[in-house]
Amino acid sequence: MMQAIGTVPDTAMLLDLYQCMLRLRDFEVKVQELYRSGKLPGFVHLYVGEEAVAAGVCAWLEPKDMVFSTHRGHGHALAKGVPGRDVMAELYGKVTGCSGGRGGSMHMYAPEYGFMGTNGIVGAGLPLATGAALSAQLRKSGQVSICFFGDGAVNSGSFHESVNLGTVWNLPVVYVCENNLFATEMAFSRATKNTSVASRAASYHLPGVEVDGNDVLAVYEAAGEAIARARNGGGPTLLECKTYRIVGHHEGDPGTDYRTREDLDSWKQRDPIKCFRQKMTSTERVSAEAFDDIVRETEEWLNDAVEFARNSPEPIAETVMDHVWAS
Amino acid sequence: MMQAIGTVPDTAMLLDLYQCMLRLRDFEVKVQELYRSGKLPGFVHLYVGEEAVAAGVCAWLEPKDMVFSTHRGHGHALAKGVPGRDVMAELYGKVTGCSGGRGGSMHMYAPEYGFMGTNGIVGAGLPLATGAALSAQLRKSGQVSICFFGDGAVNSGSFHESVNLGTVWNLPVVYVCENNLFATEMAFSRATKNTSVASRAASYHLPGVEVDGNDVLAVYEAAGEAIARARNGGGPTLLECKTYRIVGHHEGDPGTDYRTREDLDSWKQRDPIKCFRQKMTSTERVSAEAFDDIVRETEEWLNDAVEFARNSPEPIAETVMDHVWAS
Amino acid sequence: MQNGMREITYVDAGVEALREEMARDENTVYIGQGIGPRGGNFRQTRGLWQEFGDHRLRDTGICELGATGVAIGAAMAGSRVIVDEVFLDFILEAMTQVIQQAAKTHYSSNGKIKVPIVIRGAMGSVRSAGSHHSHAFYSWFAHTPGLKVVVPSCAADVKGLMKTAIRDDGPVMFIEHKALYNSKGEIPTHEYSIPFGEARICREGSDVTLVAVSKMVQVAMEAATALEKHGISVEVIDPRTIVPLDRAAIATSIRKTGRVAILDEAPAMCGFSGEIFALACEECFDDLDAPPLRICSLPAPNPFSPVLENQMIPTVERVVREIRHSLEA
Amino acid sequence: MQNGMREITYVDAGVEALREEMARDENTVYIGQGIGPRGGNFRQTRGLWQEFGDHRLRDTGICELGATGVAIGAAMAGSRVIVDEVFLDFILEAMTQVIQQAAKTHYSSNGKIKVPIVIRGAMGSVRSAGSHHSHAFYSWFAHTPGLKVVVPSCAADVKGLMKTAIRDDGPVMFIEHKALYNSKGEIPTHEYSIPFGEARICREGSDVTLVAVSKMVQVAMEAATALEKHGISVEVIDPRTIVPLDRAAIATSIRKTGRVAILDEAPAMCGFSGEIFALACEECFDDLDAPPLRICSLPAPNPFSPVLENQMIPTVERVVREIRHSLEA
Ligand SMILES: Cc1ncc(C[n+]2csc(CCOP(=O)(O)OP(=O)(O)O)c2C)c(N)n1
Ligand SMILES: Cc1ncc(C[n+]2csc(CCOP(=O)(O)OP(=O)(O)O)c2C)c(N)n1
Ligand SMILES: [Mg+2]
Ligand SMILES: [Mg+2]
Repeated sequence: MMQAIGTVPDTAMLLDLYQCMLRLRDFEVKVQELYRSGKLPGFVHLYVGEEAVAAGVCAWLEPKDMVFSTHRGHGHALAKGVPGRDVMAELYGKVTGCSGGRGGSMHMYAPEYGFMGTNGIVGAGLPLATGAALSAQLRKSGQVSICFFGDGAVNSGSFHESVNLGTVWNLPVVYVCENNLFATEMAFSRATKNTSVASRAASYHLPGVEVDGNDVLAVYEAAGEAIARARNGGGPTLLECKTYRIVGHHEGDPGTDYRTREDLDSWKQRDPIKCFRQKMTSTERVSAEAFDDIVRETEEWLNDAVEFARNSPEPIAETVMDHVWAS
Repeated sequence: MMQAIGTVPDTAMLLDLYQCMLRLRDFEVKVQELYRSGKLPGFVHLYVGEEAVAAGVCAWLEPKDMVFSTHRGHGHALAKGVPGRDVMAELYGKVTGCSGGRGGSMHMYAPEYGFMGTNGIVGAGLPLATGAALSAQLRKSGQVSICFFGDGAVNSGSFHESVNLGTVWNLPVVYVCENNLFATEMAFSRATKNTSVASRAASYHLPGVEVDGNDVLAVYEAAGEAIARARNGGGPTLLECKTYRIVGHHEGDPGTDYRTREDLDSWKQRDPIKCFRQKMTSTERVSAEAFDDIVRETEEWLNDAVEFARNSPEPIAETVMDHVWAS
Repeated sequence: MQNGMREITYVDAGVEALREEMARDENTVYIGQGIGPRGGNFRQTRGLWQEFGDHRLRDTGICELGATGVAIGAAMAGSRVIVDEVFLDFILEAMTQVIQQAAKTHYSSNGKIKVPIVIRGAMGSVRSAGSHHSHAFYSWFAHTPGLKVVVPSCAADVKGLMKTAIRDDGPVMFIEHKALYNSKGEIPTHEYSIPFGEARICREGSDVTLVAVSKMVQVAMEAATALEKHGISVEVIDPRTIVPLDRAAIATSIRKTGRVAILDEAPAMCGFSGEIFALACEECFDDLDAPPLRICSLPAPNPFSPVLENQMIPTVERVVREIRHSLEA
Repeated sequence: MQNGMREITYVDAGVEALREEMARDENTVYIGQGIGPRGGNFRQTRGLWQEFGDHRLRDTGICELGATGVAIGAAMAGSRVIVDEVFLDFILEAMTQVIQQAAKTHYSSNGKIKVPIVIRGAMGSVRSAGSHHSHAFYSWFAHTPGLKVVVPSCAADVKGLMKTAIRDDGPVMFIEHKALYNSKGEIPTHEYSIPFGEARICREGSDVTLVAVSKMVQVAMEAATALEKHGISVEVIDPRTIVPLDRAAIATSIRKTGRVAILDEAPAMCGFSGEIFALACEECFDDLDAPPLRICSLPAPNPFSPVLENQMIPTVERVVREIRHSLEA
């Protein structure tokens, strides 16, 4: 999947990026519908509007590479290659879910696909991803560790301590900040006076890069450089992707008390999937038919995942104590 | 004690600065002797070589202002006006100590002098001082809160979260980093790739200033500006004072396994007290006689403190449960 | 409804206490995430920002360590502070400030520095929140000298104990239960507060004393009703505060019934259930007809699956079964 | 000295276990402050850096939260990790990673992700270290499902249990005592390890069972010697690991003596002493001639003054006095 830096993605890759974004989007819209109709327990935070980040970053990853995610992690899991069935079944709390129903939305683990977990704790993934990179460095495994985190995590001590350690040890990790301007209802500009995340790289002496997180090709290119640097022993990068969630913080939050209709609408205009398709077709790099095929496939893929999850069995009550202890 | 910014300190102030530095030095040298001869329980971290920082900063403080200190805090306590008797008696664990013998070197409290505590936990003073400044802002008390901390605290989450909050809320606090280049045996340059503390202010958008921490007049001037800014509603400042401890990390550490003799000697050449006196006398701003008077007074002051401490009673065993609960 | 009483939710009872105390003393400040304009993730500060403004309701970003330390520093400097961790789980980010600074400073300063702070957080399991958001480790704080620990089970206790907590001159852990916030209860119409260290007999009985706190009091009451049908008379007692603990009231009840069971949402190992167990034997060994019985959550992280979590946390059915079994044995 | 045995200090026993295990598996890494060239604040890694180098002994700045999280992440990714908090007190900076990530991940991932990590820290009071550096809250971790808890009292146990801890596929809290590091003991000359969950009878006796861990085992042994002069025969038992706990061995001893006392450096409230108390009654209620006795530190922060701290922490004299009193009552 790796390509030389700078080269423009070929048509196959353009279609992969589209497919990835579309799957993430359609998956979340379905989850929203299922959650609202009371089919899913727990709480869900949807990735709608931010698909270009996961797609652009994960396009470069090999199966052995490791991704550490957040509370808003369904998209990261799917983009890293976890089957839709495994993710959807976990949201249902079914035994066939990627965490056997023990985890749920914020505790999805699929190491078999290099997916090291969504996380209920903001900032927790930062030291974990850094540590996974340390392990990769020790084992000379050639793995790269990716840490997705939100703007909300930037003000936490976990960010500060982790990025410093990753830099001091020159670890193969990429810190990908999904700056969607809000942490729940808290505007990043209220939480700190420095609203540039990339600029903070100067405090630790690692490269800091800012890109338009709604432009999948921009993310793809910047991520390619950062991942290549990590893989080639060049150490970590802080990559800030400016984006926006066009839904509420979690299902149940209308997401409009603290954001203006205008902002929301203007960001909807910048929908990463619509814009990408529009640009590709108008420049004739990809045909509308090719995109439409993907739309159809994606629908089938999603229906299959939901059917699988719905028809899967619940865990057996008596197994509750299994896996508290390793071996 | 306040002076207009920019004005050169008058002779009285120059003598005050000298007296303060000398008391801190002689006090610690005595503590070293007492500790080595087994007179003091616990552990002590001496301030020898860094006196210009506490002296230059505290010269601007009013009694109502608040100082939050560290594990290396005897000097901060004395500079803020806590009587030598109270500090020395605490080191003896006597009932007359500033913490009644319950605290010791790393738990000295004298709020009656605006001294809000030494601290056994690295970084802990950062949020505490920030909170005290919040209280001052709420009460419109005109107090300024001073936070002394070492280079070792800079890599901790406490630094990151506290400086950000202090800046967001525009609080009357001054963050004074005593960068003595080492945290125990850990060189700051090994603990992080960015060895400038002041430069980190850019991450939070507060003023960052670096000064020669061995030049009491440089500290005095920079601190004056920062404290005036805080007092006048201008918000916090990050003030980095580059200095060096010319003793071990704690009594018992020779302090030479991880630092070269050459470095140590070159820093001894830059002894803040010697250099200041030399400069003042050679430029005839202060007479040698005036300095000598202070040397004599200081000796008496110290002997009195030690006598007082030595002759004070131990706490009564049966009082052990007193003060666990307020009121 | 009794007269002189009115109905209110558990969460609104807390809001009332906060409003009264913040109006009473303008040197009281509230710090946390989403507690300003948003009115709290659980609506636990609804309306307070509109009334007291930005200055006294301090929204922060995600920095529990800094925010909690700031709250403690403000209290040391002379303000009264409530710091809200929102989910008790998030206090794990700030333990060093809670244990090293809040709990120690009054003692280590020989009583010279007071730390009048309420550290608030919602504990326990609710709607399959999962293993990161369902902790019930309130006993840790009881194990820490210098901290008072409040674990209210109903609206009336939330209001009365919150007022006492805010007026206390030392650090108080105020630990509500996420699943109780919307539960309704009756509270007095007049102003009141409830002193710490006074247990409440929730239901009188003669065969066995059932000790529980927080949400488990609900489970205990339902179990008591069910057990009555089996001819077993249960006395349900809620200590309401773990520190200080009303040993006398619990002992008196046990002496009366001769038996005690402890119901806990936390696992048994080294927790609250063992403490009440010890209390029972230390105070009433010769009055006990049988060893105390512990009915606790199974020692596992909280699973997401409702089927699994229902197996883990004590249910009314399980309490009924275990108490019947112990009495028939 | 017995043959096949040799004398070594408690701290060096740990170094030996680490050297053997790090040599055995090059995918084992050690993370902490001052554990590299310096060889550890307590000399607990002396010589390891010279042998295994910068790559496998990772010195960090002061960032327990980050360092502990990094250690957990490395373990999740397939390395074996020892992370050293040095003073157990400093783990308070990193609780969120220990409780939310290390303890939960294996369970929440349905057993797919192992976290083979040893989280090391020295607990307890030593030379008037003061209230910030003297904690003994090891029972908190026992209260957290998913964590094993080791509290060794002698050199032989340190070595044997450290080897088992490093080989364990899950998170293990390895909690030594600061004041024991320089104490000497005998260990086997041949390679060995000690399984978790096996208590050790340190001294046989017939009148009362005295349960203690870590440094309190020393106090217990001295008290037992003193009590013998008063005609009281004490059986001293050291569980060595709190999780898993050897309930059977403790119960067997109590059935034999008919009495039990628990000696703890931690305060009684909601701690280890209550758990052993409950165990005694749950397993041996009818064999008990008297309620279990708890001899614990007084519930205060550790005072600096030796006079005060000596009053707070159980001494040999106090143990002798309280056990005699309980037997004469
Ligand atoms: C340590 C911690 N504090 C608070 C929370 C509650 N919480 C869950 S998500 C969230 C906002 C996160 O914002 P951000 O990091 O920007 O991610 P986003 O939701 O915008 O994708 C908060 C405060 C948490 N989960 N963990
Ligand atoms: C949270 C925490 N971690 C570790 C320690 C142990 N410790 C005490 S002093 C110290 C070094 C502090 O270095 P620095 O902050 O630069 O202050 P300095 O000693 O140089 O004055 C360390 C690591 C501590 N007290 N607190
Ligand atoms: Mg965000
Ligand atoms: Mg330093």
